[in-house]
Amino acid sequence: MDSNILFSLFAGAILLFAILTVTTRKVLRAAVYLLFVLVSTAGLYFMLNYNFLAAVQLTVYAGGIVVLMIFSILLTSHISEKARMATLKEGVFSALTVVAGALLTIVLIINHKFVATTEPAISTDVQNVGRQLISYGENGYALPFEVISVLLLAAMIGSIIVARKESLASNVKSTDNQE
Amino acid sequence: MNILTLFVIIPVVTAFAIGFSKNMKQTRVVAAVGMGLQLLLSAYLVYAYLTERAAGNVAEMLFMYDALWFESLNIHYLVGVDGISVAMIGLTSIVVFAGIFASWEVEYLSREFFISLILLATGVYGFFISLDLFTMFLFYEVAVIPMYLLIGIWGSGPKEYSAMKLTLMLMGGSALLMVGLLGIYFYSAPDGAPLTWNLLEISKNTIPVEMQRFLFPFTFIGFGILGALFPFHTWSPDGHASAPTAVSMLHAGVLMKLGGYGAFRVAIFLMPDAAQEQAWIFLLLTATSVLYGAFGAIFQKDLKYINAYSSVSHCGLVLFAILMMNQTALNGAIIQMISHGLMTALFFALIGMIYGRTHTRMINEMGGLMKVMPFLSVVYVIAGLASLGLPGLSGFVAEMTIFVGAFQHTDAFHRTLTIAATASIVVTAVYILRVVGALLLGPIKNDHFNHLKDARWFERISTVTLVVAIAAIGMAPLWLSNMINVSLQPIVTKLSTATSTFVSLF
Amino acid sequence: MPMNAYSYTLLILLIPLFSFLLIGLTGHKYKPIISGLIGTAGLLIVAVLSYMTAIKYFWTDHVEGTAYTSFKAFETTWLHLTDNLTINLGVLLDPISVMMLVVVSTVSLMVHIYSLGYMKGEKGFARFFAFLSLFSFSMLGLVLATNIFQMYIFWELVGVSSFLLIGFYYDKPSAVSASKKAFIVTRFADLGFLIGILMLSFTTQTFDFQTLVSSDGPALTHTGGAVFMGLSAMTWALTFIFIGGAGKSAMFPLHIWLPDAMEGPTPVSALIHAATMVVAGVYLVARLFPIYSIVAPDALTIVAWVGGLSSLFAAIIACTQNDIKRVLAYSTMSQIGYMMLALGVSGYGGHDGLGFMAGNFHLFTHAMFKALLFLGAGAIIHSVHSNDMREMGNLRKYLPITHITFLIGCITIAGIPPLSGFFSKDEILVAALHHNIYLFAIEFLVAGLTAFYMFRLYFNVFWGKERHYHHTPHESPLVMTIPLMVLAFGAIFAGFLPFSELVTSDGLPFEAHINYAVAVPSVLIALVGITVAFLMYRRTSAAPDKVASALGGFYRGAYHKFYIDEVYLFVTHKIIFRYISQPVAWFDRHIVDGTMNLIGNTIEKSSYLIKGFQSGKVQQYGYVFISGTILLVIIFVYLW
Amino acid sequence: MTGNIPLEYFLVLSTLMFFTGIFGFLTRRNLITMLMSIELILNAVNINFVAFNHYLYPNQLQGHFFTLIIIAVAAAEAAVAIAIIINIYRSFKSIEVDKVNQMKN
Repeated sequence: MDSNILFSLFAGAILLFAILTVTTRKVLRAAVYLLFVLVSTAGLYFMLNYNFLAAVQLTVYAGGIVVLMIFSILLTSHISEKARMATLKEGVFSALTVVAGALLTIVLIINHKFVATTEPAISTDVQNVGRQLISYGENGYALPFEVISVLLLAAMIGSIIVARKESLASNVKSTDNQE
Repeated sequence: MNILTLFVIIPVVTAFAIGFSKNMKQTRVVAAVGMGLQLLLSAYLVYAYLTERAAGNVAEMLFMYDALWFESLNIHYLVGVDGISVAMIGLTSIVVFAGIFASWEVEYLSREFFISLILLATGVYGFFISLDLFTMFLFYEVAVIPMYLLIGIWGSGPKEYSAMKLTLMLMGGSALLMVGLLGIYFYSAPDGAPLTWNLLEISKNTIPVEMQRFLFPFTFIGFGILGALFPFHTWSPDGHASAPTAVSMLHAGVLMKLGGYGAFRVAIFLMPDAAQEQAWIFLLLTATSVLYGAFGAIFQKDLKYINAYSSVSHCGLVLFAILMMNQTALNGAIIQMISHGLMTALFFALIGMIYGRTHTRMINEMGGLMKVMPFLSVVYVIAGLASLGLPGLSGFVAEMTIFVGAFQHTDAFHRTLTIAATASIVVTAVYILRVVGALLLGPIKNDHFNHLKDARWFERISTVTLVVAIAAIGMAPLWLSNMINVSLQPIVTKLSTATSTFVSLF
Repeated sequence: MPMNAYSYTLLILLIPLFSFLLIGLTGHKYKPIISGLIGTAGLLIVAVLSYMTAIKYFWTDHVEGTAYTSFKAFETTWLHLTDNLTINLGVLLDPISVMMLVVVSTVSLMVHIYSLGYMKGEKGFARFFAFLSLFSFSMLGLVLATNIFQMYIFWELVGVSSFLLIGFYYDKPSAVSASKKAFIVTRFADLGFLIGILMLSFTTQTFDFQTLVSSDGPALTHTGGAVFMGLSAMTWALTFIFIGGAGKSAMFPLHIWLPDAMEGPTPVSALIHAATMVVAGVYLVARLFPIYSIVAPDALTIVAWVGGLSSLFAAIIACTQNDIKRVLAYSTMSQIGYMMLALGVSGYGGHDGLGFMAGNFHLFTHAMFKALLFLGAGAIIHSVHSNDMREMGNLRKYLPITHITFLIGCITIAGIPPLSGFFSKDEILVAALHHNIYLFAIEFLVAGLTAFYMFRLYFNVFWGKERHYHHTPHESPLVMTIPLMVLAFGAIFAGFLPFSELVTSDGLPFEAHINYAVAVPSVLIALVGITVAFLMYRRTSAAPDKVASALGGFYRGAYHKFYIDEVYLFVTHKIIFRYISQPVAWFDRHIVDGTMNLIGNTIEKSSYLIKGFQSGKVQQYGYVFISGTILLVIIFVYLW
Repeated sequence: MTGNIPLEYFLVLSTLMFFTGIFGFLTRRNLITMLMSIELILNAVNINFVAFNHYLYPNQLQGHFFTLIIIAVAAAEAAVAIAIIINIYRSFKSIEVDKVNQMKN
C-alpha cells in the first residue's frame, strides 16, 4: 500500500476520533474514541518502523490507561448520562483560540527549514532498543529507566493510598485523638 | 560578643525560651526575666557609653560592629550607637519591661502573646542599633508585622478592622520609605564609587539636591506615618483603642518613636538641603498635628482615644522640632520622644488596668475612682501632670527645650508657628484635667466600683518603673540632655553644610 | 559680702521639699497628726531661717547709705539649652526676694499651725499637709528664682499645688470644677508668660534676672528691633509676661478663677489665694520692673490700667456678695489691683520709684491682714458651718478673739491710721496722683468701697440679729486663735517698717513722708464707707434692699459678677468645644479617616472587580494561559 | 516504509491533535474527559518526538526513549489522577470541575 494513503488513513482517523473524543457528550464513547486515536497513533509508529514503541503504545495506552478510564467512568457516572459541556460562549472563544494557535504553529512549522543529520541511521529493532535501554555507557538509558521505574512505583503506591476508602478520615481521627 | 548584638539576641532567646514554656506562669516569668535582663543590659549600656565618652572617645558611633550579609547589594549588619540611640534603647527597655508586667494576666494564648510582643521589641531594638539603612528597614518591618497579630488576636472592639487599618497604613509608609531608601542607596556614593547603605558613609557624601527634593518627601512621610504625621495619623486612634494594653504601651511608647527617630536620622540627616527647602510644608502639617490632636482629644469620650489623640499632638511636636533643625530643638525632640514614650506607656498601662476593673473606658460612665483605687489614681494624675508639662516631670523638660530651641530660629515664620504650637499646652491642660476630673474625682457614679481593688504587685512594678523614669528625667535632665547634645554635634555640623535656605511664608 | 554666708538659704527650699516627699510617700503609714507636725516643724525652721536672712540682709550685713545689692546665694545648672541660654536653679537674694521670703514663710507658718486645728479630723489630713509643703516649696522657689525660667518652673508648680489644694475635697463636684477652672485659666495666662519668656530670651539671649535688669545688660540697652503693630519686641514680650502675672494675680479679665477657688479649705485660701500665690504676678512685674520702666513704658501703662480697673471692678462686686469668702476673694483681687497700679504708675530710681516701693509695701501689709481676715473667716465658718453671711449675726459674743482680730483686719484694710494698711495704701495713692489723675480717682473711690464692703461683712457677721444656729457657735481652739493674734499683731505694726529704706526700685533708700493732702481725704472716705455700712448693716433693716433696688440693673450686674463667667462659659463651651473641638473630632473621623477608608474601600472594590480572574477554575486559567502564550509567541516572532 | 511523506505532515498532524486536546481541556467539564484531553496532548507530543527522531536524527534513539518515558509517566499520571477522581467522587458525588471548589468537604 502506498505509504501516503496509509498515512492519510491514520492521520484522518486520529483527527476524526480526536475531535469526536473532545466533542461527544457521552463519556464512555469518548473513551472509545480515544482508544481509536491511540491505536491509530500506534499505526503511525509502525509506519515509522518503531515497532517496540508501537507495541508499548498499544499495551500501555490502549490496553492500560483507556481500560482504567473506562472502569473509572463506569464507577463515577451512568452510561446514559450526558456530560455537561462548556457554554456556547466559552466554546466559541476556546475554538477561536485553539484555531489561532494551530494556525500559528502550522505556519511556523511550514516556514521552518528542518535540517537532518547526515550520520548513518541505527537500527530500531527491539534488540537494539532493549540494549540501549539498560546500558549505561554511551547511548545508554539505564538511569532514566531506573528513575521512571521508581516514579511508577511511587505513582502506584500513591494511587492506592489516595483511592483507598475511608483511609483519610480514619487517619485524621487518630491524629485528633493524640492531641 | 558585641554588646549591641546582645540587644537583639536576648529577646530572640527569650522568645525561644517562651516557646518551650509549659504554661502561663512559666511564660510570664521567662518573659519578665528576659526583659529584666534587657533592662539591666541597657542600664549597663548607658554606663558603658558614658564611660567611653568620659574616657575621651569622640567617635561618632561607639561599640560598632560590622558584618556583611548580603554581598551583591552591599548590605551589612552594621551596628553602633551614639547618645541618641542609647537614650532610645533605654526608653525601649523600660517600656518593654513595664509592658511585660502590665500584661501579666493575659490568659488567652499567653505564650504566643509574649512571643509576638518580644518579637516586636526585637525589631525596635534592632532598628535603634542599626546603622545600615537596609538592616534598619528590615528591623522596622520586623517590628511592624507582629503588631497585626497582636491587635488582631488579643485586641478588643473592632480589632480586625483596626489591625488591618494600622498594618496597611504602616505598610503604605514602608512602601514610601522603601522608595526613599533605595533612592538614597543609588545616590549614596559619588560617581564610580561603590554604593553603600552605611548611614555614616552616606552622610559624608552629599546627595544631589535635585534627588534630595524628590526623595525627601518619600522618606519623611514614610517615617512620618509611623510618627502620626497629620493627615496620616488615623491609624493611631483606632489601633490604640483596639490594641491590648501592653501593645498600646509599646506601640505608642516605642514604635511611634521609630518614626521620629527615622525622620531625624535618615530624612533630615542625609538630605538637609531638601529638608530646609520643604520644611515649611511639613512644619505646617506638624503644627497642625500638634493643635489638631489636642483639640481632637478634648472631645473624645473613650480614654484610649483621648490618649491616642494626645499622642498625635505630642508626636507632632517631635516632628515639628525635628524640622526646626537646630541643636536645641533637635535635643528637645529626642527628649520629647523619650518623655512621651514613658508617659504614654504609663497612660496606656493605667487605662488597661482601670479597664480591667471597670470594664468600661467611657469617661462619662466613671467617676470617683480616687476613693477606691488611690494608687492607680495618683499615678494617673502624675501621668496627666507629666503630659501637660508640669515641671519636675519629663514632659516639661522636653516641651521647653523644643519651644526655646524652635523660637531661637532666625526666621519669623518659624517663630510664629512655634507660638502656635505653644498654645497646645493650654489645650492639653484642658483635656487632661477633664479626664482626671471625670475619671478620678467627684462622686462614685457606679455602685459596683465600690468593690474594686487597687493595684496588684505586678501592676505596681509596671507603673512605678515608668513613674520613676519620668520623674528622674524631669528632675535631673542635664545628664540626658548633655548625652544627646554631644551626639547631636556631628549631625548639626552636617545640617549646617546645607546650602539651601529655609523657605519662609513671610 | 561673701557668698557663702548665705548658702544656707538653700535649706529654705529643701526643707519643704523634703517634708513634702516624706509626708507624700510615707504619710499613710502613721497617724495623721504626725504628718501635720512634720510639715509645721519644717515650716518653722524655714521661717526662722527666713527671718535670719532678712535681718542679716537688711541690717547686719548692710552698710548704711549704700545700695542693696542683689546676689546669688547658690546656683546650679539644671538644663542646658543653647550656648547662651541655660536654665539654672538657684537662690537670688535682693530686697524684694528677701521681703517675700518673710511674707511667705510667716503666712505659711501661721497657716500650717492654724490648719492643725482647722483640718483636724479631715480624711486627707496628711495629704493636706503634703500639698501645703509642696506649695511652700514652690512658692519659695518662685520667690528666690535667679532667672525667669526658674520662676516659670515654680510658677507652674504653685499653679499645680493650688490646683491640688482647691480640689482637696475631690469628691465634691464644685471643688473639682473650681480647681479645674483655676488651673486652666492660669494655664492660659501662663501661655502668655511662656511666649513672653520666649520673646524676651530671643531678644536678649539670657534668662538671668541679674543680667536682664543690669543697666548695661542686653535688655536695658536693647533698642530698635522688630516693631509689630507699633510696639517694639520688648514691649510685646513684657506685655505677654504681664498676661502671665495677671492670670496668677487674678487681674481682670483673667480673675474668674479666684472666687471659685474659695471651694478649697479656708487655710488654703488664706495662704494661696490671699497672701502669697496671687501676689506672684505683682512680684513678677516688680522683678522685671527696671525693664518695664525703662524699655517698655507702654507695657507698664497697661499694667497700671489693668490694675486700676480690676480693683474698681472687684470692689463693686465685693459689695454685693453674700458668701464671706467670696467677698474676701474679690477684696483680694481689688487689693492686688492696687499693687499692680502702684507698680504701673511708678518711675525708676529714687523718689520716682515711690510706686514701686508702695506696691511692695502693700503686698507686705496685705499679706498680713488678708491672711488674718481669711483665717478669721475660717474660724467663723468653722464654728457656724456656713459661708453665707445672711445666716450669721451677732457672733461677737460667741467668738470674742475672732471678733477682735477680724475687726483689726477690717480697720487695717480700710486704711485707718495708724494700722499698717493706711501707710501702704496712702503711698499708692500719692504715687497714683503724681502719675495720672484718673487712676488716682479710681483708687480713691475704691478706698471708700473697700471700707464699705469690709464693714458690711463685719457688721453682718458680728452684729445684727441673732440667727438660729444648729449648735451654739464656740470659739476656736488656741491652735487656731494664736495665728490670728500673731497676724493681727503684724497687721497693726507692719506699717511702721521703714519700707522706703529697704525695698526700692534701684536699691537705694529714700525718704517717704505722709502726704496729708492725700492721706486726710482717703481716711475720710474710708470713714464714710464705714459709716454707711454701719447705718445699713448695724441692725438688720430694709435699707440694703432699698439701695439694691434703687441701683437696679447695676446691682444685678454686680451681683452676677458682671456676667464674666457666662462670657467665658460661652466662649469655651459654645465656641471652643462646639465650633473647634467637635468639628475637629468630626473632621478627623469623617474626612481624614474617611479618606483613608475610602482608599481602602476603593482598593477592595477594585479587587472585587478583578477577583473574577482568580476564579479558581482550572479551565479558565488554562484558557488565559494558552491565549497568553499564543499572544506572546505572536509578539515575539512577528512583532518584535 | 515512510517513503516520501514529508516531516511537516507529521508535525501538522501532531499540531492539530495537540490543539484538539487543548480544546477538549478547555471545554469539557468532566474530570475524566479532561484527563482524556490531556492524553491527546501527550500523544501529540509523542508523535512529534518520534517524527523528529525518525527524520532528523536517525542516528540516535533519543526521541524514541523520550516517548517511552512519556508513556510511562502518562500511565502513572492517569493512575494517580483516576485515584484522585474517584476519591473526589466519593466526597462530592460528582466529578465536574466547577462543582469541586472546596478543599475540604
